[in-house]
Order: sequence, then structure tokens, then C-alpha cells
Amino acid sequence: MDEITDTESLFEAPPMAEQERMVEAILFASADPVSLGEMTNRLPHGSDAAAALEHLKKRYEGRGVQLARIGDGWAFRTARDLGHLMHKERVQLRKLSRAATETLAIIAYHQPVTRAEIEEIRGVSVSRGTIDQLFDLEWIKFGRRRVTPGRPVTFVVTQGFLDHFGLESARDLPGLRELRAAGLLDNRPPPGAILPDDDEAEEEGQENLFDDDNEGAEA
Amino acid sequence: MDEITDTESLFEAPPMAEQERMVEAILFASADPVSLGEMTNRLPHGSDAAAALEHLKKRYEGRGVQLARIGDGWAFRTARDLGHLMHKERVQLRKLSRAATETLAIIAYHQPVTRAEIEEIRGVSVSRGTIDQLFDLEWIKFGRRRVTPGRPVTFVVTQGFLDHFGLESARDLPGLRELRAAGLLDNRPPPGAILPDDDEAEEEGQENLFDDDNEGAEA
Amino acid sequence: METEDNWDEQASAVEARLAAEALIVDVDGFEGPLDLLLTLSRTQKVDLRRISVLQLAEQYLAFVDKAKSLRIELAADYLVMAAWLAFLKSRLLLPPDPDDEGPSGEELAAHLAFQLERLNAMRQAAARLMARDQLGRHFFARGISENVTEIRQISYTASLMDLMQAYARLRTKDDFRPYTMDRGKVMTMEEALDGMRHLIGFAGDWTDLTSYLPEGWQHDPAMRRSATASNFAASLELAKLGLVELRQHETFAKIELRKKDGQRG
Repeated sequence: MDEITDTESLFEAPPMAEQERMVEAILFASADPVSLGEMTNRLPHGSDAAAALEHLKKRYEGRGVQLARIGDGWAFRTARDLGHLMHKERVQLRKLSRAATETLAIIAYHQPVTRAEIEEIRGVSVSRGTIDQLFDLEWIKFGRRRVTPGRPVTFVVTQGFLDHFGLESARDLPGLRELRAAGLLDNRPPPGAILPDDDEAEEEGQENLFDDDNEGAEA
Repeated sequence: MDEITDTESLFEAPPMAEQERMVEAILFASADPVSLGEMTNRLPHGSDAAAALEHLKKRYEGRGVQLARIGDGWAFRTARDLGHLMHKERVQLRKLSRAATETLAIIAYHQPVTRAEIEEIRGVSVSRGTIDQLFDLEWIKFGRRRVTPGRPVTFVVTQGFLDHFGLESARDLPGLRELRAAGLLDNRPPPGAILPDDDEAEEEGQENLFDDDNEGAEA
Repeated sequence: METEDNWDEQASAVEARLAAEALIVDVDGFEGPLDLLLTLSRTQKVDLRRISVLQLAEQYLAFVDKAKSLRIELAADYLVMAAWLAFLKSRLLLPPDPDDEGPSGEELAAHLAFQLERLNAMRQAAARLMARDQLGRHFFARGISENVTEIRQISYTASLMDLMQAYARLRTKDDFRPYTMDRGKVMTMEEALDGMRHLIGFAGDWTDLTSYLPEGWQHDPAMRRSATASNFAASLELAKLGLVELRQHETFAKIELRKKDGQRG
């Protein structure tokens, strides 16, 4: 017992400036976002990773690289306005079909969303290849099962999706608020259809959008 | 050096602060050290890459990463004194062997499940090493004993497993029909096909060798 | 003059036909009936919420009729939509029947308008999404990951996808696995060889090959067949190695073997 107390006082958390350097080094070394949890684990005991990240973010404002928040993770990314200098690093992205981009948008804006709902919105069945392609790109993953008969699986977007499109969270999707306000993200059933509680479905939808941020953390 | 010439040239070079940003972004994104010549080529006409690099080097003095000269190129490197933070980066992630993945999948989908049942589903005997590995990863644990002759032990998955795979409960695992609907069953390799990487196959081969030894010892 | 007129007439007919076909042939370009409806609705040039569903239904039905006259096969869902729109049209045109409990024509029309608006919104959202700056195109990740590789600590990982695919592979292996024999009822030649190596030490005299069938393999026909075949192959192998001699008095007679002289004692 005494020993533990001793060691705790012996190894005090380094000063904030030093923590900031450490965070900087760790983030520089990694191409993928590092979660706050992982960062905390890697810093010396007693460090405040969140505060160090905030300091670091400020320090890089206006620089050629920026500290970006991606879901629950953090990563350095080059400044958007300098993309033209990177022709050498540019990767050839396979052009997504219209079906794939629409399906992706529906998953992003309506998540968590079932296959049947995607088909209802597009008015056409979703091909295997489309879902497959989005899985291959690691832009979508399975979400929770819907608590409705049959417990259908749902699809949600991943941290990789947020990273790719430079989004902090799914809440930052362009036009999300307007679409929601216009009722265009509702899962409105056709008139005359018998269906489970409307409120419940809506509530779940909202809850899950928030949720998604948490899930990003786990991924 | 030729500052006068530069300012007189037709294409005005961006201000030094901007050149510094550009150099910063290029070095950050590049997979290899960038030579002075290449840097000059990539910067806008009239830029002074050498000066920009010097400015940038100064800016990073004392930071968590340093601008270092490597051969005739330039690259960012973690500050020497922070090397210990890269420890976790050194953890080598290795894909779970096919045998272990399959065994884990069976436990997850069929839990609680006995060793004999796992062997029946896989069609081959399960090595002790595989089970041990899953225990070490804390992804499986013992469940209740089966109330059948011999009272065999069963295996179930742990909370740690659910956390790792981002599942709320094992019931959230997609079913076969859903896997097929999502096109995941079409991706399977043809029978007897070479596994994605050769190491894995080799590893498995070795593991099976151990297998036999273990089984022999047990018998 | 006459010929020229004729020619003009012909030309315009061809032109009309081409125009009609262009629209129809584009069916391939449409992603289902809803997409086609959305495209047709654009000709009305009004807010999707205020669109005339009646007019839209007529355009769609005309489209389907034209496709039929040109003998172009339409996918079933286009025809289902046509039937539904015809029904909707009649509901919108007829005065509402007070006895009818189903949804009114207006309600159905409003829902269709909502569906079109929603699809349109998602399409625009997709376009906005793809128009964003993208990783690897407009902004970039660290080019070098400094994963120092000196340490040997190995951590195993698997993704949920690995897990599910492994499971899928297992559960569907009967669908596609190559012809392999189930282990339980098959004796490999190696096993037979092992067994016989031990036993021939005791076989000073000619012994029937079938007596070498091990315990538990004599009764089940499938197992007996496998063990016999493997034992026979093993005996040939042993003969080749000069360890045993084989003999058979006539075709289909029993096969006997004994330890070779030189090996005895």
C-alpha cells in the first residue's frame, strides 16, 4: 500500500506542454485516428489527454496539417486547401455507382436503417454488390438489430466513413438538420398500413443517431 | 538568395509562411523522405524550398515531432525522447488464425457449446492451443456444465468479446440468411483455395501439427 | 416534289420513333418505377409537394403504354406501379365513397408525393456527400506510420466480418466443399500401414489379409470397405518394401500375406 502511494507521488503527470508533445508524437506516428481512450492509455498516468488534444488543436490552427476529430478519434490530416500539392499521394478512388452513392447516403442519413427501408426509399431492390462494395470500403457496418418482428439487422456508417468525408460525427452530415425538419428522414408508412408504434420508431431513430458517436468510439 | 529575381518573376511565389505550410503538408503526407529537388518541383513556381524547410525545422524545434534530414531527403520523425510512447505501436497485430476464428464463431453462434459440438460443426478436432488462445484473449469462458452423461463443460463468449466486436449481445450477430442477403456468402473463397495470405496457411499447418501431438498426449 | 414530301414524312416519322424509343430505351437507365416517376415529375417544374399526382400518373401510364406498343419488356415492378397508379387515378377522379374504409385518393397521392420528395432529397444528399472533400483526394493522412517493429508482442485480432464469414463458411460448407470423405468411416492408408507394421511381426505364416482388419472396423459395411481397401494398399506397400510376401491362388480368392523370410526372427 505504502509503495503504491509512493510511486504515485513519485511519478506525477508531466506538465501540460509535455503531454501536448506526447500527444503530438503519437498522432503523427499513426495514419488512423487514435481514440481518446487509447490516447489516455498511452500517456503517463494522470495525464489529461482531452486537454492536451485541445491545446494541440489550437496550436495547429492555420498550419499545413490540422488536428481533426473523427468520431471518437483524433488524427492529423493535411489542410483542405493544399490538396492540389498532393497529386503524388492521391489515390485512385473507384467511382461509385449511382446505386451505391444513394444507398450510402440513405444509410448515413437514416441510420440505423434496414435493408427493407433502403428499398422502400429507393423504390427498387438493393443489389448484393452495392452493399458488398460499401462493406469493402469499410464505410458501413452492421448496427443493432431492430426491435421489431424478425429483428432485422440494420446498417450504420463507420468511423472510416466519417474519416473519408472529413466529418466529425454523423450529426455533421450536410443538410441533416434541414432534412429532419422537413420530415424527409421520417420513416413514414404508406397510408392504411398497419404498423408498430410510430413514436417508438422515431424515438429509436433519434437515439441511434446519437448512439452512433459512441459506436464510433468502439470501432 | 535570388530574392530580387523571384519577386520580379512573372508568377509571384506565395509568401514564405504559405510555402512553409505547403512544405509541412507535403512532408506529412509523403510516404518517403522528400528531397530538396522534389520539394522544389512540387511547390509553386518561384518558391524557395530550402528556406521554407529551414523555417519549418525551426518551428518544430522542441516539439513532439522533428523535421529530420535523412540522406538527401527530409521527413518528420518522432522526437527521440518520446520513443517510449511508441511501445504500443509496436504491438504486432496478427489476424486470428482460421481455426481460431471458426471456433470463436461457433461458440458465439451456438453458445453454450461443448467441445464435441464444436468439432462436429467444424468437422475436425479442435486443438487445445486454439481454445487456450481464445481464453487468453478473454473472448471465451466456461459456461455451465451440460446436464448430459459426462457432464461436459461448455464454452460461452465473454463481455470482452462483445466489447471487441461492438455487439450489445450475442443475439445481435447477423443470421445466415442475413449474411446471404448482404452478399457475404458469395465472397467465400472457393474450396481449397489459397488463403488470403500464405503465412496464415502455413501457420495453420503448424498448428495442426501441434494439434496432433496434443491429441496424442491426451489420448 | 412528291418524292421529297414523302422523304420528309418518312424522316419525321423516323425521328418521332427514335424520340419515343430514346425515352423507352432509357428504362435501363432508370432505377425502378419510383425513379422514373421522379424523372417524369421534373417536367411539371413545380415543388414536389405540390406536384399533380394525377398528371404524373397519366404520364406514367402513357409511358407504359408506349413501351407496350413498342413491345419493350418492362420489369414487373414497372407494371405493378402502373396498376397501382391506375387505381390511384380512379380514386382521385371519382367522388369519395363514404362506405369505403381504405385511405382516400388524396392520402395515397400525398404519400406518393412524399416518397418522391424523399427520394429526391436523398439523391441530393448523395451528391452533396460525394462533392465533399475526401480523404486521399483532397486531404491526406500521414504517409509514414511509424510503427517501430522491434517488439515481438503479438496481439491477435479479428473483425466481426471475419467472424461472420468464418461462420458462414462453416454453415455452408456442405454446399460447396470438394469431395472429401468423412473422417469417422474412413481409414487412411497411413493408418492401415501403421497398424499392419505392428501386426506383421506376429505373422509367420500365411494369413488372410482380412484378419488384419482392426477392432471396430469389421461390422459397419462402409468402414469395412474402407479398411479393407487401405489394408490392401498398405500390404502392397509393405511388399514393395520387401517386408512381406503376398499370394492369391486365383482371381477373387482370398489374399494372404506373411512376413518375408529374411525378415523373420
